[in-house]
Amino acid sequence: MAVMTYLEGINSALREEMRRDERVFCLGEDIGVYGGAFKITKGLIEEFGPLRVLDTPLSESAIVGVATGAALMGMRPVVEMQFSDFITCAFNQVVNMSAKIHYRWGARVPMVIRCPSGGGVHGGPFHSQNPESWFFHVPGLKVVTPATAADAKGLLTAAIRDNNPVMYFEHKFLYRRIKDDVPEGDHVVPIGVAICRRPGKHMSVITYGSMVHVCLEAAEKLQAEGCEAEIIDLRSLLPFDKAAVLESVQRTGKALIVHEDTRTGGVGAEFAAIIAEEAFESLDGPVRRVASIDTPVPYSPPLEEFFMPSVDKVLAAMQDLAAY
Amino acid sequence: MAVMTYLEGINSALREEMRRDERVFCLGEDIGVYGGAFKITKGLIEEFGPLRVLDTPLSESAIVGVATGAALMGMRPVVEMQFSDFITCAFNQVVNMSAKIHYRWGARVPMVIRCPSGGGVHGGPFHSQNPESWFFHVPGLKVVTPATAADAKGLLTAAIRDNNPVMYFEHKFLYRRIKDDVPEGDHVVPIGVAICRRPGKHMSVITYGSMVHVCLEAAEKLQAEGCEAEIIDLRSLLPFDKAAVLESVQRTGKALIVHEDTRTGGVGAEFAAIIAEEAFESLDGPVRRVASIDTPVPYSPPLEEFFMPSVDKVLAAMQDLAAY
Amino acid sequence: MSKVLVEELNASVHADEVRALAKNDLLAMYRAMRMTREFEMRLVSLYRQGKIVGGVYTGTGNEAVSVGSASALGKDDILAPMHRDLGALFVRGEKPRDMMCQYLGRRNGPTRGKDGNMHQGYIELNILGMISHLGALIPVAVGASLAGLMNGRKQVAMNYIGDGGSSIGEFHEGLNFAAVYKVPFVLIIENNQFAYSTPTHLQYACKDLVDRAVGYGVHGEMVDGNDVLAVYGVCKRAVERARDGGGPTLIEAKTMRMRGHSEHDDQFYVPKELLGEWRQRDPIMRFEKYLQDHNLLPETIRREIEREVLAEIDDAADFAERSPLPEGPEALEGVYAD
Amino acid sequence: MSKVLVEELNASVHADEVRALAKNDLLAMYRAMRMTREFEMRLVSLYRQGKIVGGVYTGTGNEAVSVGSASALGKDDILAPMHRDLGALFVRGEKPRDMMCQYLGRRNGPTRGKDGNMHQGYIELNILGMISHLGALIPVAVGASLAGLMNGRKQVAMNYIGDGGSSIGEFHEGLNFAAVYKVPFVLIIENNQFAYSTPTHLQYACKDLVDRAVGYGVHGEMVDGNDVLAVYGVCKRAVERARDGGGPTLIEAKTMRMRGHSEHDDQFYVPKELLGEWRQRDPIMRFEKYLQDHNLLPETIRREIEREVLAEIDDAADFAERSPLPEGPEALEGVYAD
Ligand SMILES: Cc1ncc(C[n+]2csc(CCOP(=O)(O)OP(=O)(O)O)c2C)c(N)n1
Ligand SMILES: Cc1ncc(C[n+]2csc(CCOP(=O)(O)OP(=O)(O)O)c2C)c(N)n1
Ligand SMILES: [Mg+2]
Ligand SMILES: [Mg+2]
Repeated sequence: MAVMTYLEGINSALREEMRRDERVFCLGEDIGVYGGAFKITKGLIEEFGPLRVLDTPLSESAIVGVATGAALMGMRPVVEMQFSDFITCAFNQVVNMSAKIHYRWGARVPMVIRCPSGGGVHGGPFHSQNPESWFFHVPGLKVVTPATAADAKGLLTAAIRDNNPVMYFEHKFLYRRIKDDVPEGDHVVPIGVAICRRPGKHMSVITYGSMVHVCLEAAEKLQAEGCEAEIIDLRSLLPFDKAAVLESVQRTGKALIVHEDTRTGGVGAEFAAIIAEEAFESLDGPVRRVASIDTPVPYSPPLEEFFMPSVDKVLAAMQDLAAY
Repeated sequence: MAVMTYLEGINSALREEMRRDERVFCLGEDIGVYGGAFKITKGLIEEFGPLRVLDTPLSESAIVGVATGAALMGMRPVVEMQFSDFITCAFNQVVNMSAKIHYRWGARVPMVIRCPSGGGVHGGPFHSQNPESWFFHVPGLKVVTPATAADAKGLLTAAIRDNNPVMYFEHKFLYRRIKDDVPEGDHVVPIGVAICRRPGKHMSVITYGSMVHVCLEAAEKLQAEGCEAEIIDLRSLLPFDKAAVLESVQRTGKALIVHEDTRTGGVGAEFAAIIAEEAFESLDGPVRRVASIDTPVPYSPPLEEFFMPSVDKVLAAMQDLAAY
Repeated sequence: MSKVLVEELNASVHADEVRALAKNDLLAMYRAMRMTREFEMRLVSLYRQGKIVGGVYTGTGNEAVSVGSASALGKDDILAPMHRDLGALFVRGEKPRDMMCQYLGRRNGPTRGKDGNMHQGYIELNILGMISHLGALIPVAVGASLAGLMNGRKQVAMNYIGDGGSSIGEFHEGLNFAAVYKVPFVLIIENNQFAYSTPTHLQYACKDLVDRAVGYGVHGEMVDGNDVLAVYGVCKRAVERARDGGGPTLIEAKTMRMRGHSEHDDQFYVPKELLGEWRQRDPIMRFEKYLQDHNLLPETIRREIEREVLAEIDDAADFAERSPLPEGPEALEGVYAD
Repeated sequence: MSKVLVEELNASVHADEVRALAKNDLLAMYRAMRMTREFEMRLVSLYRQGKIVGGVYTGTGNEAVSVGSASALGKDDILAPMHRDLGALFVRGEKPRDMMCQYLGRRNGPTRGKDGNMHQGYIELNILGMISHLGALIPVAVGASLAGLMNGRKQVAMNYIGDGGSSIGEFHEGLNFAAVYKVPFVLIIENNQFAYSTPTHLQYACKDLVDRAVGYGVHGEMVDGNDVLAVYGVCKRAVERARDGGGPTLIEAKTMRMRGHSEHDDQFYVPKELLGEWRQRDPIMRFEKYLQDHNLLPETIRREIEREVLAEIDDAADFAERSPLPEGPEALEGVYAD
């Protein structure tokens, strides 16, 4: 075991996969000499050279398209979006090109798009978004959202080895703020498998990404009130671990879904819908959601704080649900 | 009252609004002399000339961006996407530029993007999509989905007069297949107000667009079994008429949501989630959804038929829910 | 057919690349052009009989571009054709049966009924499949050629775009990326005067689209797109330049779309005289005349080719009509690779 | 400041447009440049004190481009600035207090704390606000100028993009659209040699970015971006051409980004010598020297301007720090217009 930050977990997966498999290469803006806006790719160009760590022109559609073309020819590209917000510039390439090739003519498109996402860093409307729900709605893509350093590494390794386009949402707020044990050597976290971060019998909290930590903190506080919330970290959104979600909710009878992305049309709606359809008989209360409010991500700290879910907001929802 | 096709409803709204307000203009590919791929804008260039009916270069981002800029300067542009599938090429312009301007710096962006959408016409993966759910998740946009000729006209008129960017999803399958009475003169259907297309006491069916007709047909058949399904046509998705949905479900105790878009992460998930949260106490059965399967839209007729919701599939879900 | 007065081929037929072509190569090109034209005419009649799923977009009048260019590629090179480049697929060995099954939405087709038109790809043959969204294939083709640089195989990627598609952002992003990394890439603009109903003066304001080459720092060439040998020559040089590390070439081939945008379109917006002028320059008739004038196409051979082509098409149509449609539940298959 | 040996202004200072400038105009430009530089330096120190919300991207070294260009616009014209064009905002009358409130996320700022940096717009002043996504403002500015054509006001829109941003698809789509409809549009490429850490040879392979003009059929101009009068002259001609129906102009202004991409970036990747060379060409010092050499800027006036500028900035910083932050629930307001 090695203790790593979330950021180091990502870097370590990239480095090890590039060593293991020479078809793996990285491309993106400023990822070479500069090591990326967040220094995730630091040191890679020194080790692997400029034809495996490509500094690209500022053109997201080209970056994703080039990755797709290289993937079709047998390479295994890992794209870095400088911020996940810029994925909208490559939207067509992702949802209509990469995602649909295998279904249409059977070729494999093994590629990863790393998207530094999320708020809480006063980045304003264009450096804070959580765009996962758009891609969650696109058959042919996989979507993963690590919450720990170990998962950051293990899910990226799995994504690189996957033969499909994988959207990898790494949360910027976690980069240097969390540290945990990462198994040495080959560490793969399978895509599509959730993990219970905290057992509990009174309610199920379904969450992912940075909100895992917020929910854990809220659950600690709730415990003082004699109520045990179970925290399910989905880890993957597409495919997601439906069995784990249903099993937990069927056991606890109550479900709270928490995500940082905005509420209406967020992925939480789908989880709520599935619970309402498939665990209906077990429900002892309404399916609740805590999410960001339905606005762009505002810039000024008091606004952003109001916008985002917080420990207090999650705790209040937990208490409310517990009291139901 | 005049009987019109859905297509004529759209044309009539464009023509009347262009006559009424000289700030209204249309832009898009092949909408001038050719009258648009579906002939929606037929006759407009003859009446209003080439500076109010602009044939644009093949560049969706430019088209939407130009419309946004013109809207900022006080014009009221109506964009035609040749197919809604191509909106992905302008995705960034829509979700990050048009949608967020008012929130950020207070300027109005009165514009409409008409998106001919939907399947059932053997158009294959790129001429059949229903992209509404992506936009449903974008605060700052409005999203409307007319199901009748009268609504096609009334919602387009409302959209043109709205001071916000409105995504107008017109269903290709309905263009020439349906005809109904459209009130003469100024006909406005307010955005955000649902309509009950068929009253019923045994279950609520929440739907929109072309699926309204499929649900009505299924409800007819269900009636023969002594069961009355209420059909709520949402008409607008963002904002949507939450009160109407909840009122109906609270009365019937059962909810079925039907849309043509694919299931996972479709807008139906949000409606199901809201029902599960806010009408929980009234529910006498699980919230069910009928939607397309989670794949790209396949081309060959048997595949597309399997893919899409149909009267039979909706009827089966109704029966299932009725029996619950 | 040869009743019409046909313009001479004004190809630089004495260019080295063209002189190096053997008689068989020339006849293969002729055959591919005939196959393309006749196959598409069959599609048109099947369309009228309601047998085609979806629309039919022919490349009638543009056969010299797709056949001449694809003939300049090596087997290991990458072909990324667009919607009027059926000829390029035939050059690469596309089977009429497969193609017909594709248009008829059959399970036997290359997309198993999942997609239509020219949307298939064959990764084993280094053929990339387009999507409808014009321009989207450009960066993908660039990426494929980048892979060729990385793996040392120096595979040249050849991709196409229309006068209309050239306005899309990915034209710019893709070509710029290719230029910066000097990948072995050839982009052919098939300037056939219209994009659906849109004439070129509503599409761009530069004189020629090849004027864009300098802005990317890539080699630019203009060519008579109705002269298959001229197209071949220009493309051959571009492919060689690309393989030798000389970077991308942008080629503008001027031609004319002789039928509607798709078969539902009677192209009322195209001046009749314009079509008349271009008919004189029909690429197949011109090439045929050239071959005949040079005693390369005796009438017996011409007839034999014609017979073979038509027989293959009959067979293909027959085969496709007898082939099963997919079963509904097959729609669920293949969303993800293992 | 004037210790450094400063290059001469090599502007075509004898161009008619420049000769037509009154002394006051020149001093206003000087003042705007000084204001820009000093204001940004204050931002840098506030950033270091942790008082800025988010990052700080200065236009240090690029002041001649934004001030010279915006000075060429009429009041009714449209300005669409990018992230290093604070100078252009000052030319248009931006108040330091507003700008400071913006950077400090205050309710008094033009976006009421909703957005940061240079992301505000003022529709009453015909100023369009950028979004972070580079290039996205280009078609929007084109659309604004199209409106100017439609409503007969012939408002010229001036927009900016970096060497990096020029690679984005919307550069192509927007400029092409502008060219086809001959809208009154001026696009200025601020080529400051780097896009974040990316040098120009990894951004484009053409010789100069202005080489792209011909591919759109628009007028192209290259200018010394550190010579405010040269920038002014070229822009003035472009604005007049646009207003007279001559269509868009693409201007490449060569300059240098003198600080890091943003204040967290020490630009270790920029060769020190390169910065040294460009420091000799500092646009403010050059202009100052020019004004002094021509007896247009007596030391008293220079001091007065400096004092005024610094006082305004002090006042602005003070005002902003005393201004209230928004209250949380204000986040809910303004998503939709009435
Ligand atoms: C991004 C995008 N927008 C719109 C369309 C609809 N469309 C299909 S073909 C076409 C015209 C294409 O013209 P051109 O590129 O010149 O090719 P041609 O058909 O003339 O060969 C249009 C507008 C599309 N396929 N893709
Ligand atoms: C579409 C897009 N991709 C990436 C970024 C991140 N980014 C912000 S500024 C920048 C560099 C811009 O360089 P340039 O256009 O040359 O302008 P400069 O900052 O040098 O003035 C990058 C990559 C962005 N803002 N937009
Ligand atoms: Mg064309
Ligand atoms: Mg730059």
